[in-house]
Amino acid sequence: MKTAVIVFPGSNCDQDMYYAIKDGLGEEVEYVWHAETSLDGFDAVMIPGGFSYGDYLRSGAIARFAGIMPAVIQAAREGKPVLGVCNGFQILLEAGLLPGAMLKNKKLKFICKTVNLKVENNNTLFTSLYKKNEIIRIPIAHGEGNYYCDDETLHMLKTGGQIVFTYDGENPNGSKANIAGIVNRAGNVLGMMPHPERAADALLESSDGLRLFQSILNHWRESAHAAYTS
Amino acid sequence: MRKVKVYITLKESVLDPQGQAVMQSLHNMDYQNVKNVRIGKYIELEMEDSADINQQIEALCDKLLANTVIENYRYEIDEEVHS
Amino acid sequence: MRKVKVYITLKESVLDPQGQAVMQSLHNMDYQNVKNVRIGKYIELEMEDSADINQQIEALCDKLLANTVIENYRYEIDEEVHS
Amino acid sequence: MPLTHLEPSPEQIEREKVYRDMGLTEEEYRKVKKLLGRKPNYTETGLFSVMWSEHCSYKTSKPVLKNFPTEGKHVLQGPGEGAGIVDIGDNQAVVFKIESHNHPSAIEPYQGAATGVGGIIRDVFSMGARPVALLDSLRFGDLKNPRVRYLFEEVVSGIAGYGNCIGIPTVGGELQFDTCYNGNPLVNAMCVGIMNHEDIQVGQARGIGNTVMYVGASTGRDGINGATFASEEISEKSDEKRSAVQVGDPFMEKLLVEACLELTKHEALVGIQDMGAAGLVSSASEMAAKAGVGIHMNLDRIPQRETNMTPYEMMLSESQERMLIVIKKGSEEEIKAIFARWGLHAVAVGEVIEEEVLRLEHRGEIVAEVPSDALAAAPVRHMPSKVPESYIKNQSAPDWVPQITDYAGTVKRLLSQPSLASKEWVTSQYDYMVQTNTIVAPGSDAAVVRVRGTKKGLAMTTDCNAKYLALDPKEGGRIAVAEAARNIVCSGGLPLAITDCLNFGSPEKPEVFWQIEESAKGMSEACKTLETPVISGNVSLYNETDQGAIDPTPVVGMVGLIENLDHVVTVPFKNEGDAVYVIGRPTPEFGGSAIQMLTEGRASGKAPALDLSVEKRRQSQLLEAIKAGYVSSAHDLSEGGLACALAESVFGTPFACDLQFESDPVEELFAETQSRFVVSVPEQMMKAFESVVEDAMFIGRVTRGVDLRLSFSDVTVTLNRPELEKAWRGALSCFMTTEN
Ligand SMILES: Nc1ncnc2c1ncn2[C@@H]1O[C@H](COP(=O)(O)OP(=O)(O)O)[C@@H](O)[C@H]1O
Ligand SMILES: [Mg+2]
Repeated sequence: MKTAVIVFPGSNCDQDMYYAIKDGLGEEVEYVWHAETSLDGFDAVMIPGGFSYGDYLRSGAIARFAGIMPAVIQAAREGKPVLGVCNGFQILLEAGLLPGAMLKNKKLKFICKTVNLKVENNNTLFTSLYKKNEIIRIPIAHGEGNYYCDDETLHMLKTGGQIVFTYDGENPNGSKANIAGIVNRAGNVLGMMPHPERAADALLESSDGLRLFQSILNHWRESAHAAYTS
Repeated sequence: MRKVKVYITLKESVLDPQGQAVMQSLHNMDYQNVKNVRIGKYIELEMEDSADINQQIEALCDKLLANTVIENYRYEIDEEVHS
Repeated sequence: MRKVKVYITLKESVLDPQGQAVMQSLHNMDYQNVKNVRIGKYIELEMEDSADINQQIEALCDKLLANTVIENYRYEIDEEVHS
Repeated sequence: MPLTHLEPSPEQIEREKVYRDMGLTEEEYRKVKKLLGRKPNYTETGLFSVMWSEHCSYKTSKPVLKNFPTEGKHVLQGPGEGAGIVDIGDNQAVVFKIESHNHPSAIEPYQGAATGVGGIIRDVFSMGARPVALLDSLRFGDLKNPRVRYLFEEVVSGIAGYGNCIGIPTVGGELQFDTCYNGNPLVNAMCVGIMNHEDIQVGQARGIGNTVMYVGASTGRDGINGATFASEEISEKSDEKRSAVQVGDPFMEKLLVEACLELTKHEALVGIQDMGAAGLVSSASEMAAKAGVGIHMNLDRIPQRETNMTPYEMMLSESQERMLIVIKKGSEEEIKAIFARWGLHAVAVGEVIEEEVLRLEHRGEIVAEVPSDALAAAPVRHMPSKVPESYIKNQSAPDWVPQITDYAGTVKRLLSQPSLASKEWVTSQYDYMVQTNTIVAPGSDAAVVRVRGTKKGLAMTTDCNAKYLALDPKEGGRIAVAEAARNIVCSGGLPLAITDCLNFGSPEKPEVFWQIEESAKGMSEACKTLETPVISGNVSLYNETDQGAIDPTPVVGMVGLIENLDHVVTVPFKNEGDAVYVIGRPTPEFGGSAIQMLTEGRASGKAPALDLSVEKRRQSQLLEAIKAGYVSSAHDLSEGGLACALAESVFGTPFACDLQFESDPVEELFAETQSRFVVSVPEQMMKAFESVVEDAMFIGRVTRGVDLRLSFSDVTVTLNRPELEKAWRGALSCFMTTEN
């Protein structure tokens, strides 16, 4: 599996994502500069965390106009796994690949800590290696992770099984319905505020994030295999 | 060149954590008589005048300056500026 | 109750990194004709009317809403609101 | 017209003593005249006044600093460049430095702190290193004071705002509260970087004919005269001087870091330096002076944010996120291309010339010309020093011993003092995990950051107990270094070197100058014995308000090398049944202790005594035991003594302990006797551990449960973990949460 990690000016979790895939997962991975226009040859696309364009104006607002974004949207349409973490999630929202928007954290402060997440839906290509309702430990680090959508959208997310992760216990940022991560309707675009790439190494506090990457890999193997046999 | 002023506010239905916090501290500071604090953005810019300046500004706002999922905007076009 | 609108802007000589970044991206998006983008805050609030409402608003702004070391503010008091 | 026609003429400057308002003394002005062989014009007077300010020239602290030990077998670069460098093997090196931003933070706390972080990061990447960690050492006044709470809240937000955005984890630091910092907070930031030996850069303008380029943000009228301002006491007057506060742009700096690190690999790069205090003047004149050359600069080419800037304003501006580089002539286009990829402009603004002068051209005229080394050679000031009355009184005072009946209540009260309480309210606002190398997060003795691609780690800490220094600056200086080393050792690291930030009051007061001299002596002694040379540092004087000077606060930033990450040890107990040891016996030393501050409200008497040879022996033996794998947990005893150290060892765990002592309970629990540690050791390692660590005394076991039982001959003290933990965790947020 060959994965692209998109690098915007101001991305700062690009290397973390890179190492999670290269060392944690043991798969091929390359950085792709925001000004590129093609993602041909990549099997999965990661939009890492950070402060693209300084988070100025609104987080993700400027990044979504980058040269690479049409290719990201194309990859999403083709059904390739697209994962946006933290600022990556914010960019996916601004780009309209996922519904909703981000507000400042309820207490207005940046929060960095490892939190408990509940796996609401393990029937996605990102979460197949987790158990349903399993509690996993994943770090968060954000100032604007207070997910907002209108009630209609929320209803759609709920009925469509699009809510993948919720905060278990205390909701750190005030997000609607405790949402920590959602997928698109097709299930191949995941946006989440917590950082699985910060929990993909035995030396770090948790390695619960690794199974998310392994799930993607399994999915790829199965679909590559399916493509081969058909 | 025209000076353009853009006002961006959160939609009524969206909770404004910053506004809430400011109101709370105003109350703590003994300004109990302040209510409904809402915090938005105020953007000033300069732009060449043109026949379609309104459309241009609206395009800017829709695409970049405001996130219409949660925000509303309005704008004013001011007098000619010389620069 | 009166509706008060407060406009907070960075002092002219103070660097506005946000405004700069937004202008840069507008230029990249082919809005070359936009200049001098400055980003400030726009605050709406409601307040009991009173004889010294101006002083009260100024106190609020000086103490909390604006950081007068780097920001200027101005305000408008709107029509009566019923709430 | 070069806009200089409105400025006072050289004659007027002399006649009306304009130089005095600009910060030059009579004597200094005379020296400038002599150096130039004529009267300086307005721009030139400005250049000298900032470059000869205390902040840029160290004119009063130089005689003190020169006694620091700066050499050691691993040191690759000592003081003098942007940051110091120490070898860590495998062709890699660690780069670090600490710097103060106290005065800007007192005026505009968010931006003051943010730009402090930005500045120290530039110092590290300008050496060619990738910044891998930040630490912040903070001091504020009494949290009951609303202005202090505002300063505290905004400073922390500013550090978070900058560090989080740029993506460098803030992994450690300090936070202390004392009324002496009421009007004058201390905001010191330290940055640590890692590099390969061949990438080491210098801030030198070598090679006649080479091109001087300007990169980064454009120049505005920010912080003009900031450097002179930092060398004055904070007073009403400073309000007027804060004309344009410097605003940090971490996004711009992130681009600069990446572009400059790419540049570092380019053979055309000759020298690089950041524009810190006194911006263009200091970077240009220092780069020229160090290489024994001159620079001709055309100010019309300086990217300007505002219109009609004068040469004076451009040269003295402290706009942030700017670098000056010297490159081989002819490679301008290649260099521009590197920066352009990151959306940055690199502009050729000058040339290296043979004649050793800084020559400034503006609108077709030469507007200033001064010898390059003259600016960097401020006349050293030898200040008188005098032993303060208070020191003499404290030295001869009878020893103070606390009277304690309610042990458990006292421990709880100690742990809820803001200085001793959990710092989570602060650290949770810092992204301490970005870069995914943080092996030990804030909350243990030292933070540990992995060196990716190796088994190694770097342990890092900042320390300074100013109460000890207030009583005895020399002893306190020794302790600051020793305590930093203890924190490194407890984490499994070998102390390598220190950086220091000397925060003091006005050196013009002989008593304060004496404090500076004595602390430096003490620090030097400890650095020598503990083999941790001083590789970089910063001085911040005039930390005074009309309430008086701050306590002497020379903050020590130390980095240690962990050979193998398997050796990493942290504070909390790990296993039920582990043996608990205390290394070192207590003595009735309570001067400047947390218990004295709690019960008396002020420090008095003698600071605890430190025997450096004992310190060194215990540290070496403990490190040996840790590296041999004998140790489950380790924690040094610092503020609050053994009582607080034990509590910290059980917080966040399901454990307690059952301990027996033959000593006096007040002494054992609350004295701040130096060179002590609490360590837990697995049963099967006890023999081996005891054979290595001479002064270790077995005192009991780690238990599973909530009550810590401490038995003394005539009293048993029971401490309830959940109760203490609640007080400790909640204290800071209790002060800071304004909601009713
Ligand atoms: N301002 C701060 N920023 C980051 N970390 C901090 C800060 N203050 C304290 N810490 C962290 O909290 C822990 C306890 O600090 P401290 O009580 O000063 O430890 P010690 O007494 O062992 O030096 C350390 O891990 C330290 O790095
Ligand atoms: Mg310690």
